[in-house]
Amino acid sequence: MSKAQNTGAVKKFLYINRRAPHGSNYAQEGLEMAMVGAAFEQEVAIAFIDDGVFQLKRGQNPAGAGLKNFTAAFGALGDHDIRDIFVERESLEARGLRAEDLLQLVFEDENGKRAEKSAVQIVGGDELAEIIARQDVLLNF
Amino acid sequence: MSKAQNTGAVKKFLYINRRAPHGSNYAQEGLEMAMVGAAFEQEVAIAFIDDGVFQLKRGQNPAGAGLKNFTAAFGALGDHDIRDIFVERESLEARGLRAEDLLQLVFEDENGKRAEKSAVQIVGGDELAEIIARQDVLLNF
Amino acid sequence: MLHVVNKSPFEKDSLTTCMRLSRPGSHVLLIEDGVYAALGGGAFAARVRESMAARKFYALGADLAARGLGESDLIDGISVIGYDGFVELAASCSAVQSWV
Amino acid sequence: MLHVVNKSPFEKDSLTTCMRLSRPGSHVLLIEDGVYAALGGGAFAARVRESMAARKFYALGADLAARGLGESDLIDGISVIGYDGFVELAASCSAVQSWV
Amino acid sequence: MKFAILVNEGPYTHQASDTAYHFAKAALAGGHEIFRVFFYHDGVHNATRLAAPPQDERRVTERWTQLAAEHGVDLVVCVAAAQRRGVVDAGEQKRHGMDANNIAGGFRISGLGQLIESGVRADRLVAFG
Amino acid sequence: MKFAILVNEGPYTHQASDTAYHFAKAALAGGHEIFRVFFYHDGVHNATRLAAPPQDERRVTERWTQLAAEHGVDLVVCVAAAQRRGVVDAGEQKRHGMDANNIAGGFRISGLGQLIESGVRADRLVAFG
Repeated sequence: MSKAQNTGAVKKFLYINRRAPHGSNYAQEGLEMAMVGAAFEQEVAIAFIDDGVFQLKRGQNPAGAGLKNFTAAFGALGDHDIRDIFVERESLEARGLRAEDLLQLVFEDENGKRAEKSAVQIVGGDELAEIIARQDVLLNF
Repeated sequence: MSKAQNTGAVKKFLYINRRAPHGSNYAQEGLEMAMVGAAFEQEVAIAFIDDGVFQLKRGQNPAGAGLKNFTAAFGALGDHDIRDIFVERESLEARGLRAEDLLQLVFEDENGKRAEKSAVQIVGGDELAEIIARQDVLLNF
Repeated sequence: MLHVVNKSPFEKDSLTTCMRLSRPGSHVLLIEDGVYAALGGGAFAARVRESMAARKFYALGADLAARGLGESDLIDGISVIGYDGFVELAASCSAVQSWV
Repeated sequence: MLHVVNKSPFEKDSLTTCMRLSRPGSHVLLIEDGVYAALGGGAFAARVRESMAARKFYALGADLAARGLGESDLIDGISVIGYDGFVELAASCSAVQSWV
Repeated sequence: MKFAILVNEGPYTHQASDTAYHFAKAALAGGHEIFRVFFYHDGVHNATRLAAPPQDERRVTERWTQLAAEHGVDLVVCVAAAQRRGVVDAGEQKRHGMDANNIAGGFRISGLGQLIESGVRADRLVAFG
Repeated sequence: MKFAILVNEGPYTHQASDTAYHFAKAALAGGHEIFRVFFYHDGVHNATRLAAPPQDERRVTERWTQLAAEHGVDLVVCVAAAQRRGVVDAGEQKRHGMDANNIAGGFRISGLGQLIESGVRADRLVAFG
C-alpha cells in the first residue's frame, strides 16, 4: 500500500488496546486510529492486552444489541501494512481463551499475495514489556 | 429541617458511593444528590463502599490540584436529616483505613443541638447486604 | 432483589462487590461487558460458581452474541435471557441495584 | 520509560498491568486516583513494594493532598513530586506510557 | 408495571444508553409503562441534536426523540449535570446569555427532583451506567 | 523540549483534563514548548462553549482558550470523535446542515492525522485519560 504522507522522521508507534469491545467504543476508535495511522510513514504495531484480547474473539455478532460489527474490519489490518500484532499470553490465559478462539488475521506477502500465516503474535508479558520499552509513541484505547 | 415537597408514598432510598473523590466528579454529584433528595419526604440513607470510603478521608485539600473542596459539605449531611450513613468495614480494611481516619460527621439531636456522636456507622458486608436488600430505590455514584 | 453487573470482572471490581453485597437468594444479571463473568474458563469462574450456590445468575443473550460467546462457553447453570426477560426479571424482583 | 497510572488499583486493573508490563528500571508515576496505590497500609502495598525493588515510584503531591494523604501514609521510598517534576520526568524518560 | 429509567453515560462512548433504550422498548412491548427516562452525569450527552454519527451506525439521540414522540415518554435531562457539560435548551440559553442551544426534540431540562420523583412514583427504577 | 498532550476524557466527569492543563502550564513555565493539545474520545467535550459550571468551580474550557491565546498553543479536536459526540464548529455546522455550533474560542476541529503528527513532531506525547 502506498504511504499517504511523509512527515520526516520515522518513529515507533504502538497502539495499545486494553478494553473489551462493545461495552465502550474505545475498541472501535482504536481500530479507526490504526487504519489512519498506517497511512503515515511510521513503524506501527498493535498490542492487545487485558480485556483488549476480547476484541479479537471469533464470532462476534452485535446486531442483536443494535451495534455495528466493526470487528469485521480487523481483517483489513493486513492491507494497511500492519504486521506486528501482539497479543499478551497472560491476558488470554486469565480469560480462558486459546489462540484458536481468535480471529485469523493475515497480511500480504512480498508478492502481494495473501499469506496464510497469521499476523497475530502471542507473546509473554516479559517480551511485551521489552517491546513497549522500545516505543517512541504509545496510544492507549 | 422542613420538607420541601410531599410526593405521597414513602420509600427507602439508598445512595451508594463506590468511587474515589476528585479523580471523577461522581462523589461530588452524589453529595449534591443526597442534599437535594433529603428535601423530599422519603427515607434516605447513604452507603460508602469500595473506593467510596476514600470520600470520607480526613484532611482532603484539593486546592493544589485546582479542584473544589466539596468534601467540606459532608458536614452538612446532618443538617439535612440524613442519619444513616453506612461505611463498609471490608472496604476500609482493604485500604488500610481505620475509623479515626474518617471525617467526623454529626447530626442534630431531638433538641436541635449537634450531637457529638458520629452519624457514621461502620458495618460488615453481610449486614450491608441486608440493608441493600431492604431498599426500594438505589442510586449509584 | 435484582443485581445487575455491566462491567468486565477482569477490568473493574463491580462483580466482586456485587457478589459480596448481594444476599443469598438474590438474582444477578450480567449485561454488556459484565457477560465476560459468565465465561467457564476464566479466572473468575470459580468465584462465580461459588456465588451461584446461593444466587441465580442470568446473562443477556444479545450481549453474549455481540462478544462471540455461545452457551457452550458459559458456566453451567447461567440462564440466557433477552431484553424482555430482563424487563420481567426487574418487574418480579423487589428492586434493582446496578453495580456500575 | 515513564509509566503513568491514574486509576485506583482497588477499582481497576491498570496498576497491576503496569507492574507486569514495565521493564525493570522503569519509572512509575502515580497520579489522580492512582495515588491510592502508594498507601502503605492497603491491600496493594506488598505488590507495590515488590515492584519497587526494580522500579522507581513517584506520586504527584497535589493529588495526594487532594485525597488527604500525607507522606506518613505512603510506602517508604516513593518520591513525591509536583507538576514541574512530572514534566522533567517525562522529558528525561525515552517515552511516556499512560495506563488509563 | 411502571418503570423509570436512569441513563448515566453518554452515547457511543459507553453501551449504557443502548441497553437502556432496548430495555425501554422491551418494557413498552411487554405492556409496561415508562414513567420517565432521566439523563444524569455524562448521560446528558444523549440529548444533543448536534451529533452526526457515521451513516452506518445507530443514531442514539434520534432514537430517544422517536421514543418520546411515539410513546409519550418523558425525557428529562439533569440541569446541574447539563450545565457542567454544555447541554442547553432555549431557557438555559437565555438565562446564561448564550448564543446557541443544542438540545434535541423530545428532551427537557429539569432538576434532580425529577429523579427522586421517578423513584417515588415508578414501581421500579432501573439504572444504566 | 517539545511536548504534545492528548486529552481523552471530558471535563468535570474526570480529572484528566485538569491534570493535562496543569502539566501544560508547568511545561511552559519550565521553558518547554507545547506543540499541540489533541482532544480525543470524550475529551472533545472540553471544547464546548455552552458549559456553565457553578460559579465556585474551575472553568475548564475557558482555561484552555486562555492557554491558546496567551501561549499560542494549538488546540485540536478530533473530527470523528466530535461528530459522534456533538461538538461542532462553523464548518461542520454547514457541512451537516445544522442550525447551531458549540465550539469554544481557540479550538479547531481536524483529523486523527494531527494526532499522528503530534507523535512524530513532538519529542514526547503525554496522554491523559
